[in-house]
Amino acid sequence: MPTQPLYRKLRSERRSNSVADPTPSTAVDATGAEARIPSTDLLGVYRMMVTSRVVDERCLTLQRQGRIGFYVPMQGQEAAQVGCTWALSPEDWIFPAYRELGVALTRGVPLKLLLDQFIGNSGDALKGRQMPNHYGYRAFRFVTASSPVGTQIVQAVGTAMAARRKGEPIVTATFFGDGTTSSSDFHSGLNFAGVFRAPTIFFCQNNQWAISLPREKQTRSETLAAKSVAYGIPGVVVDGTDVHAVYGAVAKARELALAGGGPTLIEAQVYRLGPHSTSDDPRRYRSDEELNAWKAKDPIARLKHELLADGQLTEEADHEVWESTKAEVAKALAASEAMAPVQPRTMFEDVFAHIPLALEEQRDQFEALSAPGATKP
Amino acid sequence: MPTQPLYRKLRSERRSNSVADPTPSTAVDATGAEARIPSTDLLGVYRMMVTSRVVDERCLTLQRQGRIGFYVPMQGQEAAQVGCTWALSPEDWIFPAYRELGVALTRGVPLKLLLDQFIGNSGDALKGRQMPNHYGYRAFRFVTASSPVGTQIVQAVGTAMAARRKGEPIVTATFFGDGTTSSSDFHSGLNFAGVFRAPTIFFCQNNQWAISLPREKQTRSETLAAKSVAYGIPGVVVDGTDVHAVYGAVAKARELALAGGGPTLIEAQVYRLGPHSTSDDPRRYRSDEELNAWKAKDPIARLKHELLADGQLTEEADHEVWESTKAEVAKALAASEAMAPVQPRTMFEDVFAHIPLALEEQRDQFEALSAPGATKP
Amino acid sequence: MTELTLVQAVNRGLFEAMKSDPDVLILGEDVGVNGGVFRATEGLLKEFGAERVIDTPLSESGIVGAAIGMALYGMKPVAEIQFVDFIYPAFDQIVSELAKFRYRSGGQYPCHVVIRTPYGGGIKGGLYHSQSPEAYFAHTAGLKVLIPSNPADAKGLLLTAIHDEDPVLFLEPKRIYRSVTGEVPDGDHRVPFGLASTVREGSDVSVFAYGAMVPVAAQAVDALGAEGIHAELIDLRSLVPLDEKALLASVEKTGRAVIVHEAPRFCGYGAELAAILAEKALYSLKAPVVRVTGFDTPFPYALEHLYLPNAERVAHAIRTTAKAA
Amino acid sequence: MTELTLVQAVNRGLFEAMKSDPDVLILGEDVGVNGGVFRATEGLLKEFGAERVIDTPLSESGIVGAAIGMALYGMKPVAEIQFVDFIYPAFDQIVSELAKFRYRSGGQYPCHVVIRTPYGGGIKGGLYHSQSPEAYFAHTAGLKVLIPSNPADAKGLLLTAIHDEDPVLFLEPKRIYRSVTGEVPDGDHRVPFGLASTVREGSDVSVFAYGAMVPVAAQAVDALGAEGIHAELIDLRSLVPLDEKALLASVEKTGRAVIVHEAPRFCGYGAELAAILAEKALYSLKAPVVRVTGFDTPFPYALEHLYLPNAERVAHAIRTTAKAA
Ligand SMILES: Cc1ncc(C[n+]2csc(CCOP(=O)(O)OP(=O)(O)O)c2C)c(N)n1
Ligand SMILES: Cc1ncc(C[n+]2csc(CCOP(=O)(O)OP(=O)(O)O)c2C)c(N)n1
Ligand SMILES: [Mg+2]
Ligand SMILES: [Mg+2]
Repeated sequence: MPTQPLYRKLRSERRSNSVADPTPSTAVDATGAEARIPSTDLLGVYRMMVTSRVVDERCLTLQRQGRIGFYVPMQGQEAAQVGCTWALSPEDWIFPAYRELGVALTRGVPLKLLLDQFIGNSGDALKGRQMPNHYGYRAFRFVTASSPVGTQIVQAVGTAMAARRKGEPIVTATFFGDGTTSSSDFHSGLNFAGVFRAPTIFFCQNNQWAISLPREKQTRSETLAAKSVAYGIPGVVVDGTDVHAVYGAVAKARELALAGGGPTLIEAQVYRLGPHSTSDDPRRYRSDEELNAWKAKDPIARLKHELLADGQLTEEADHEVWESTKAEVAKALAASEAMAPVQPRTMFEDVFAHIPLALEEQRDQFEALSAPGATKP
Repeated sequence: MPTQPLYRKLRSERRSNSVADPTPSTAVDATGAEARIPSTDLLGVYRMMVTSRVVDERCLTLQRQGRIGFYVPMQGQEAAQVGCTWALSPEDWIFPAYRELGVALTRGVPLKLLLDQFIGNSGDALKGRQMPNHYGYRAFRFVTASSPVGTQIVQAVGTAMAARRKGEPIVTATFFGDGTTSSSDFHSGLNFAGVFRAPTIFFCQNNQWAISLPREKQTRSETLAAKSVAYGIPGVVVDGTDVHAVYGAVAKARELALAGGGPTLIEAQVYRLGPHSTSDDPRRYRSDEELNAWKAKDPIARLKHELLADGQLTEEADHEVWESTKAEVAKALAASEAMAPVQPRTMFEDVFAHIPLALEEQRDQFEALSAPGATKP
Repeated sequence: MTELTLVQAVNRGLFEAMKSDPDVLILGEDVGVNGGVFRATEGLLKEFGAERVIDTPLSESGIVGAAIGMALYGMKPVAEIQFVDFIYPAFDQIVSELAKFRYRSGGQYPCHVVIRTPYGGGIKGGLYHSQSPEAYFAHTAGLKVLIPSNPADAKGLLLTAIHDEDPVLFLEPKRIYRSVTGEVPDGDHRVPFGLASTVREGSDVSVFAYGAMVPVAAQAVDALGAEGIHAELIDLRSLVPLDEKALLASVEKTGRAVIVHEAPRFCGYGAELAAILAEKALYSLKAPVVRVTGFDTPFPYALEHLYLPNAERVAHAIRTTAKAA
Repeated sequence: MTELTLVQAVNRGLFEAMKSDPDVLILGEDVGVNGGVFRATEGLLKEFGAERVIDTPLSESGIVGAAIGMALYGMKPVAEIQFVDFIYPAFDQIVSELAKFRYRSGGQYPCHVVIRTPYGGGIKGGLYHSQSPEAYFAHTAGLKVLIPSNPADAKGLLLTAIHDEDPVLFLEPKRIYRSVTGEVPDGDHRVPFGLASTVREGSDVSVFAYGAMVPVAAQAVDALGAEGIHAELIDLRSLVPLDEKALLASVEKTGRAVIVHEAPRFCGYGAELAAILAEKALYSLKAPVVRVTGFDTPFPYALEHLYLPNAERVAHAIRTTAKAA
């Protein structure tokens, strides 16, 4: 178990020879008792990280094989996602972006349900309406994602305000990337949260890239966490490959939020080891050296070594973790691929609570046309 | 002449008992030689501030009399506006909001031209298209304002990028209020400026209110200038009732920008002494005490006392400044009120460079209908 | 029944909803201490407190985004956008999120937000305090769009909107906020979605209007009575869902249609009405459909009285349509 | 002439414009190093450098706002929005600023920005990578709107747009980015605004389409030839300004009209076409106008093949229209 400080301290550096240079100093308070992942949880955390990796790799293959249409991998971000979600309560609401597989799994979303969404079959809670990765499950307090970046940030603040008004002692946690800090709703979300002291955790996974744009070209802010200064809220940088650091930061932010202390912006520094999505070729814009340097910091390997050193894990047991996970994934996949496709008729549902007359007319015409022979002269 | 430091220092204060509290420290560099308003300019500066006040008061009356339709006063912000514009070069582009009378006057926009806009007559450069205060004059590099707040901020950045590419040694200066720091385009504008090191001066007039919302409820940021940290650019707070402080800060920011050092965010702390607009009644939301405390810091009185002390002004000369200004305004107003109204036909111009066929048809129908007797049965 | 102005009716509607349901809350710029720049929320802060009447920072995407988050949690937020001209910073939240939440989640996340906002010209507001962008929202699947033209409907439609399950854009004709008064039922008065109202019965020409154009069209219709032209005036009030039955029934009767709105003509809401007629009432149409609308230009300031359809222009269109062979 | 795909034609158009005019520059997300997520800007960074091919932070209002500022200064920025589905954060800059700058300044500040962006379904993009929001922009006075359906028009319209004086929204049918190839004139090829193109001549029914619906409609039209129905297919390509003459002339000839687009029907662009016919060609119309469009729902993922108009649906509409009494 690590005893080193959980936070990476931020330095206050002068960046420019300017008239009146700000010295950003997103101070990090590492004093006080750190919340720690209970030792008995660690194997569970590890298994969840492994599961994320296995599903992720399997899905990349499925996409290449044409068995799912598209995929957004998250390799490299397992510690950040699992560590963060581990520190949340199941009652807390999650507002994800599209890369939060580890969050969903940790929250307890069954594998098959996720695969049903990737396939878009009749088992999909979303009725096949969205691209892979844009899932959401009301029962798991995991809000259905959309593609436009940043929109979920301010929504999470609204939910937090509502929950507080209703007296429910929960927080909302919202996930987004480094690029998304440039979006309009990052600004409105954090500002609203600051003003209304919303119990929201802003969990930014700085994976160094927004598709092809590197972090340095996204913003001249010294760190992303430093942007918290603009909203008068705490900002924290954590090593996102260190599951303990992530857990500690989130647990503390959660405690603060529940105590009425308002939101926290957490920047988890990670790396996207894979492509942005299956439509992307990262070799166009980044170097192998960079990739390899980060591969050496693989969060799963890091935790494995710790568990090995700690005696909680052996190489054989580790092998068993991977193999049993693969078997689970294979089983879920078989079940999912056996599902019927979504029914065409469902396309007209859920635009409104009740199908309006005009849309019923469109549906009926559509069904009449789909009847065998209907479009023959 | 004041010898006191031109900037008000920012304190780094802890605001909350949070996990990891940021200590915003928008450092202000008051070292080095301050640019100063040339002593021989000071009477000119004073006259410009007085002119702003006189026009402003006259327009409030005109609106009450129904001679103009609406008005947005700027009393209390004279030193900020005149001081800032005095430090700019006439070649610099100005992107105003709707409250920048002092900026326009200092830039040299003739009084009658402004009054023509307030009236919306045939002399109006905008052809009567916009509400009062939304003027703009290409010849004066003063971009035509719009009502949606913040939009001009990122446009100013684009123009600065273009000017730099064209090799013109100018800056762009954009004006906006405290409330506007919450807008989406404040965020995108400052972020773009930081990333591209645009030669732009962001001049925020923090007049303490956004209509009825006080500054403290607008954002939990310690100062508005501190928001610069989020973009890695310098941020400065100045006493906006002190024309020297404003001038010094702007001159320095301009120098920095021209030297390739990028943008600066300046927060000029002022007070809106009047209503938000002629549609507003500030007694609904703020106290007389607050108003009176700020009235005691009237920027015009402040400069007057300095000039009196300095021997550059006497009470008689001051009286003459006010009276001659009033006479000028009266003359311009008479000329403006004598102008013909805008021609109905002009309504169809300038949607596009050339009137498209369909719009010509609308215009022709409109004109046929306007002909005497055309709509009789 | 109480005699109220339109804006007072809005205020009473809000009051009624907040009183009867603790989950209803209001958020927006200047809605609290100031009571709204048009005083639509006057008195509500005092009555219901700052937790339910929330003055927000100056960010429309913040207002709508936060309202969405509240709605997901089960509240019934009523967001005010100060002028509809300032709704565009929230357009992404409205079009990408609010309108699509239920659909994209397979029905798991209904998202019931009401957005109230004053629209339209006639108050010398120029380009940015006069717009009528209803067509943008009517084209957006997943949103309901309401526009009252009188105090009773303002209250009745607003209460229906607040107690509905779907997102609603509620556009208030600010030009007649105070100029139009009328008897408004007390208590929980509701006017249903999808039901147009016949303002004048007639047999010669059908006139379709909504919002501030209803009184303008009524003036034209009344004037034409003297000329022996009996036009039927229908106030659509529920733009989405549209009362297509009323549209078609009237034109089947009259064979002639005039459509009136303030917004620019091209791709305006009137285009949809005309298109439905061309699709479903073609054989009834005895004369070309005529649209009386704002011009295809931004909204002007000094000339707004010429830009806006007035009774003369509407009357001219009705007369021409009535006489067309 | 060179055989190119549609996206290559866009690329060549950009290249041509940048080569001939140093004031043309490109900005957007991933347009530089990455060459655009669809490779539309491939090779341009290398050719013209990072000062003219600018990778921006992730902010659409930043992209369009900065482009406006550049245009005010006299540059000719071509802004890329990665998918039109992500244009909404820039909606305020487009609708309030870009479209109105010339007007609101009395003609002092023309604002010539071209916004290029892929639109439409058919690539399994679901709700947020499939939209066809052309009606929003067509309804916005002050914007021109172009949608090419083939490589030659893509280059020709794009060059016209870049060398114009007005703001232009240039929507690229990404579904046929690579599936459609064609001969494209080399050099400074221009296709004018406001000129529709007749894809198939015919006398029985007029079919109006644009973008990716043109090949779909052509397939339907061709199939119907065998049934003895000779439809005329018109590719509008310039949505604003619209070639109203071509619209009316064709319907005067055929007396029948079918309108095809991907966007939802209600208040879609097709409504305007139908409305113009109801206003100006009523006496020519022998059959109800028919619209074949996307449904009034968000765009679905798994079922997109059923959502999108296909040749069968179009053929069915043409057939019905041809036979209607
Ligand atoms: C508003 C908006 N603009 C553009 C896109 C296209 N896009 C999808 S992901 C992405 C990059 C996001 O980067 P980041 O926030 O760092 O998250 P990451 O993908 O690295 O997890 C972009 C530009 C989008 N989804 N939404
Ligand atoms: C996008 C947008 N939302 C709302 C408004 C309405 N409005 C006009 S001025 C204003 C307050 C602006 O406050 P601030 O930025 O502090 O400038 P000030 O008026 O104090 O100079 C508001 C809310 C607007 N013009 N634009
Ligand atoms: Mg990233
Ligand atoms: Mg202010």
